[in-house]
Amino acid sequence: MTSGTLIALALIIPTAVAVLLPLFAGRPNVREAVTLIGTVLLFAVVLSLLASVLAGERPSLAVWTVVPGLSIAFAIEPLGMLFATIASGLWIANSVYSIGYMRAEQAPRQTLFYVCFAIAIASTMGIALAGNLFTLFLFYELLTISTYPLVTHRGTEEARNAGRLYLLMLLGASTILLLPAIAWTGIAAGTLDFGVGGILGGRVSDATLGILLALYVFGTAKAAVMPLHSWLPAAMVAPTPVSALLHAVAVVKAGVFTILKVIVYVFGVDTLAKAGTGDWLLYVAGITVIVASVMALRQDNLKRRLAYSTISQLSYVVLGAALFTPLAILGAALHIAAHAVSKITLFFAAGSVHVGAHVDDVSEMNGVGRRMPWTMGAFAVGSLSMIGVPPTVGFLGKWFMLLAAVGIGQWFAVGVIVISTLLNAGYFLPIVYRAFRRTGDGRPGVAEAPWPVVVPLVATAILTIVLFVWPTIPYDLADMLAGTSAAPVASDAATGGRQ
Amino acid sequence: MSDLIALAGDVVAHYNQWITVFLMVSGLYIVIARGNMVKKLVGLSLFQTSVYLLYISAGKILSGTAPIIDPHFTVYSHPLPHVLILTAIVVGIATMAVGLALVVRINEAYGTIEEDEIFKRDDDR
Amino acid sequence: MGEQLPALQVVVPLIGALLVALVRRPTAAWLVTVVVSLAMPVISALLLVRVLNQGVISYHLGGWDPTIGIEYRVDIVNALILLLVSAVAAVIAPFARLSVLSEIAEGRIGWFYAMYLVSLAGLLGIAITGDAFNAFVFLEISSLSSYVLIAMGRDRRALVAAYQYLIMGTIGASFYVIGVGLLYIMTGTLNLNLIAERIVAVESFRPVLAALAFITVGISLKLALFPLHVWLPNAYAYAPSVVTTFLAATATKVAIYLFARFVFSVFGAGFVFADLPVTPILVALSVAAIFGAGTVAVFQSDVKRMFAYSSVGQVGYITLGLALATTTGVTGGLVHLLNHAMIKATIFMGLGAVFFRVGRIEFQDIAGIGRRMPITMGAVAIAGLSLIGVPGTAGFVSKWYLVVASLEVGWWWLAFLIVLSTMITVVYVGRLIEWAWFREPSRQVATVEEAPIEMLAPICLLAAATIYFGIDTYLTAGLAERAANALLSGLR
Amino acid sequence: MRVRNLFAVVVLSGIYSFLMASVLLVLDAVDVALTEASVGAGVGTVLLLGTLYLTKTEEARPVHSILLPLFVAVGTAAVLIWGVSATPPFGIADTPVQLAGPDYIHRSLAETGIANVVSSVLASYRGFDTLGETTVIFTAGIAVLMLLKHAIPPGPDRKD
Amino acid sequence: MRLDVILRVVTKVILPFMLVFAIYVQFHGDYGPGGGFQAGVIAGATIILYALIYGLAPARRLVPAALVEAMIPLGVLIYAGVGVVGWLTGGNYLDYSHLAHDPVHGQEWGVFLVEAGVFVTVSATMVAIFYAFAGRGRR
Repeated sequence: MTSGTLIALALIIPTAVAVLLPLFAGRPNVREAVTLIGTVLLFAVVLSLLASVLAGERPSLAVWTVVPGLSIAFAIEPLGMLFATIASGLWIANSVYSIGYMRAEQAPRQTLFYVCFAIAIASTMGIALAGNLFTLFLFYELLTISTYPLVTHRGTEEARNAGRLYLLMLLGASTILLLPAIAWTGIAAGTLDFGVGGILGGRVSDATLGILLALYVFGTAKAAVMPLHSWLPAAMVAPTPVSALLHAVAVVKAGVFTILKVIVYVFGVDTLAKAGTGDWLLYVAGITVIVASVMALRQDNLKRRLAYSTISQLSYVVLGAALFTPLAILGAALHIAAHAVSKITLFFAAGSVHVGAHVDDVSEMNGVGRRMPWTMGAFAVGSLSMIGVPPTVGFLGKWFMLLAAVGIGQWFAVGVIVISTLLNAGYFLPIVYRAFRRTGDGRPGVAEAPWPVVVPLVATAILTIVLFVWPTIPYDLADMLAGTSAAPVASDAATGGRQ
Repeated sequence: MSDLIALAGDVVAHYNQWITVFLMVSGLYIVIARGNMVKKLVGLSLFQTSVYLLYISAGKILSGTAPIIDPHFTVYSHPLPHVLILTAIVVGIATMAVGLALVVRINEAYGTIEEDEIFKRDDDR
Repeated sequence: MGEQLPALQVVVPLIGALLVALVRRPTAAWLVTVVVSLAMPVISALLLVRVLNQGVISYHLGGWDPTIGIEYRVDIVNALILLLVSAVAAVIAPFARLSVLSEIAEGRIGWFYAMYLVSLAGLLGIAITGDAFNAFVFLEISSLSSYVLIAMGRDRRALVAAYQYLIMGTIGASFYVIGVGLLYIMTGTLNLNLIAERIVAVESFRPVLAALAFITVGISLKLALFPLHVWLPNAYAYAPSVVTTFLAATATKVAIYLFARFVFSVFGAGFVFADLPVTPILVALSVAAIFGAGTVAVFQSDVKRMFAYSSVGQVGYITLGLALATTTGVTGGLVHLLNHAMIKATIFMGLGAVFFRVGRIEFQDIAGIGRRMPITMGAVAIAGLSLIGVPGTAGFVSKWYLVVASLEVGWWWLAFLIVLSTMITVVYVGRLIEWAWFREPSRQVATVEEAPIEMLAPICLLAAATIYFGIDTYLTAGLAERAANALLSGLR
Repeated sequence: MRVRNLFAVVVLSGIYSFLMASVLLVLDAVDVALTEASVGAGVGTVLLLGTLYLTKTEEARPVHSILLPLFVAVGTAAVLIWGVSATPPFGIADTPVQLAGPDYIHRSLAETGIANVVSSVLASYRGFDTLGETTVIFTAGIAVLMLLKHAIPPGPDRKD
Repeated sequence: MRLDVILRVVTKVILPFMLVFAIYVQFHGDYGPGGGFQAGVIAGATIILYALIYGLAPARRLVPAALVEAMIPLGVLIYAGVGVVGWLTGGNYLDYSHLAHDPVHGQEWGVFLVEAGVFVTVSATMVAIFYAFAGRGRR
């Protein structure tokens, strides 16, 4: 099977799932089976792509030219491959989890839920494998729209308001800022294809670079860089699986992924480093990290606390990107992977507590750990990873970023990383402490959630540790990325960006 | 100033179009200013007739005669404007007929043909 | 018969209307309408192919040469418009039967279809003719028929809407005739092409400028250019569903074509845009339309009325593109002309289907309709996304052209306004989607079922088109660009 | 002075049509004069009277402000005067308009054998316009029938 | 009452002359002012006058509404039909030149038929509109 076919399959499989599901709306078991088969097939396809990428290939697929200058094309490079692998892999865990959660909840309109979910995954694949800015934008918007029904899923007034905010902020930022940025790039650079070493180098003035960077960063509101973060906590009204996959993995990662990819393949790390007009990003990201962590401290609702933690963790990636050095880029890429597995574990655990103990607030979690050891054990692991304590994968990303910051003497970044680490500890460890050390007020019916809920979160927790011990795959991909970003001259890997 | 005078001179020279302008203004004024739907339509037809003279007088040759071939005459006024205006007249009366029919129906539905009252009654519902 | 195509394009629907008026049996009338409507796109497609192959087609009615007779003149621009109008008509015709049965009194149905076909013939006549006065005659044909079609709405406000449209439409037409008269006085011909040739040589430009003013204002009344749009919202809101769909998709578009034809081909793009401050004025009005009408749309309680106001705003995008008078800009305008026709046809047909089932079209009456009529509302939602300009839909293509066009001329603020305005669209489309899916079904909605297949098919076809033309843009953007160049080259 | 009785308005408009017809006659437009007399004074008056018979004959006090209409009307007039006053003077033979005039005059009899050039232009040279004109009449007829033929129960709320 | 009688008698006398005049205007259109439209108006006016004097019902008996409603499209159909014949005889639409052995006669025929079509539609429309208004009744 040619790599082009594989790329096509990576998009077709989830789409096909979305199309098939309504046919089995009446028979939940068949429906869920279709979903699971789809997830596994997709992961297989992505893995085979991964193999070829690790082997140094850069598969690409040109589909269609909409209008001259706007073409739908895919081209895999290390970062996208990393993102695709994470998303498709975690889709499996998440699907199992969703089945357990949604059934335990007896949630309404489950078919719509799974359909939108599948479309969202397809869009995520599109974003990850996009070969040019237009394709990326296309699937970026598609992701927003396909996840809107998931956010609004409960249909309550609160959910509707969250949906409005979600739609307006994400669509608004992307159309008002991102779209003009893309058009401007197209006019300035003459192409929208991602290119190794960037496509804007030498084409526009340094000032323009700064403005464009701003348009891109704030245009991708999915990255939740302040002040465009408020949609994320609001979106937590969605069912937990949605929060888990979409707001720990797919949607928010699509945001930081876009920023990272644009910095590396549109601007070019060296170009920005030389221009110096992009340094403000470092401070915006740093402030976001700190402020979001402080706000997380003050949240009692567990999911909201996780949401704010997500905001700060996302800005870690942006921070790493904003250092404009290969090593930091490597760290940022690793952190994307690290945060994905850790945060999905935490969300899974939160949902599990909701199902098993009917508890949503931190203040009520006393002693839950004793009744739900697996869940809270996994939660502990996730927390450590978020703080960045070995032996969890969270350590790696932070470590490389720290090295990079120290290496170029960026003491602000160093300070941010250190302080935020303390803050993370400040808002995660108390939860673990309450859960295990405090004695619960003996609330009846607190027991471990059903196995489809527990198994995935344990699995992801284990993965969090495994990736620390054996980080080869994400490290190699991140290293390739850093390598390409270090080599502005078009090397043989340069074909990765262009198709 | 001088070109204003020149303009004035031109205006005087085109006495044939004064009626056109006068009819158009008064017609347009009635259409917009009046609230009575029948009167609006009368004003509308007035406004339309102003167009007739604009065309016809443009085709007129002072020494000429009606464009009906006759060995006694050599100079004829231009027939084409006449044809166009024939069409225009028909269009005008057709519009008026439809408009009046609408007015009758509106009167049945609202019990009035004054625009302001009609809008008031729709807002009340 | 190939060289007779231009006449066929107009005469077939006309004769069809006469036959319908003679027969008057509802079913027979509908059948004739369907047959005629389906024949239209065939003819216009053949015309388009001929134009693409052998250039401009000139057809002399009655065999008289253009100096004394009437000429039909088809170039790529109006070939495109003809195809649009015919295609829309062809899609609506099958949809019409049930909708008309439910909304029009039994005894009037025959005449209703007659008027519908007359209106169609009128619009096609405007689009195809190369004669200024002939355009006026067919303008009146289409207008008169659309007045009565609108008046057939079930709400009594339809009558008032029709009356207001009649007043403003007639004023507009008269302005147009005055303008044409001035041109005739200065050039001695009514043939658009000859006017364009002779206009460069007239001794005094004052009458020509006055003519430009009168014609522009006259046509602007017809195409509902802000602030001359006041007749449109009520007319669209209270007209029968079929009529709303037809007019929203075709009438304003043909008026815009006529406007473009005069400004670019007759007066000459160079003269109008280089020597006169037309661009700033038109851009200002367009932006005002986009934001003003869009904002008003957000606060409507009647869904049809909301999208009627949206139409006023969308016309703004088209005129905006034309006003830029660059290849990209005019292309964007024309592309949006085509796309918006498809989008609004889908939306209004979908609302027509909802009205057919529910009998009302206010927001609170159709709450939760998306769960009862998923396919219909799904199609409407797709069209809505296209209206917003989501990438992958037709709407995005036009937005892209407009943004790029304004960046090309260095008006980044205009590009910003364009993208900013999409948020208004997001708000009112999102409002419909929210009411349709994320509210508990209302009493009227709880019992309805999905629209019948003969209504669904056309709706879904058009919805699919809005997606298809977001991916394959040869028919829209490709041809529109050639048309734009044809227009900008001034003389055809 | 403002006429409130609409009957008077109708009568006046009828008289006005006759005046217009005579002016047209002076301008050599005999056909147009005949038509304007029959249509304006005849048909139009009958229609208006019919409408008044079916509706009201008194006009209410207008509450509209006169500023906007005045502004619009005067503005339009200004543009028209400004434009028209630069057109060729009245009644001379060598104007652009007269370019095609002789064509019609000379060709009519030879090509169509019709002495009344207006008729030949109307029915043949620009016969398609006249087809459109007839269609307009057809449309108007059907439109009025659609609106008025079938009696509907009266009362404001007969709809919806 | 006597006045009424006089009116009836006078009308009876006038009506034929009006119709004759209509016919005259119709056919004299080629040589003097007049034509299908004007003739149609006069003919229509004749019927309307009859209806005004003798009442609506007798007029409807004399000229049934159904007939009038059929005549409205019929006239245009005649007109458009002549154009179609122009096609069939190998010319463009509305090209009368081939309707007879030589173009001039063809034109004369064409104009004659076309004017007839106009006459039919115009007269019928006038009567139809009058019927519609008169039959409405005051509310």
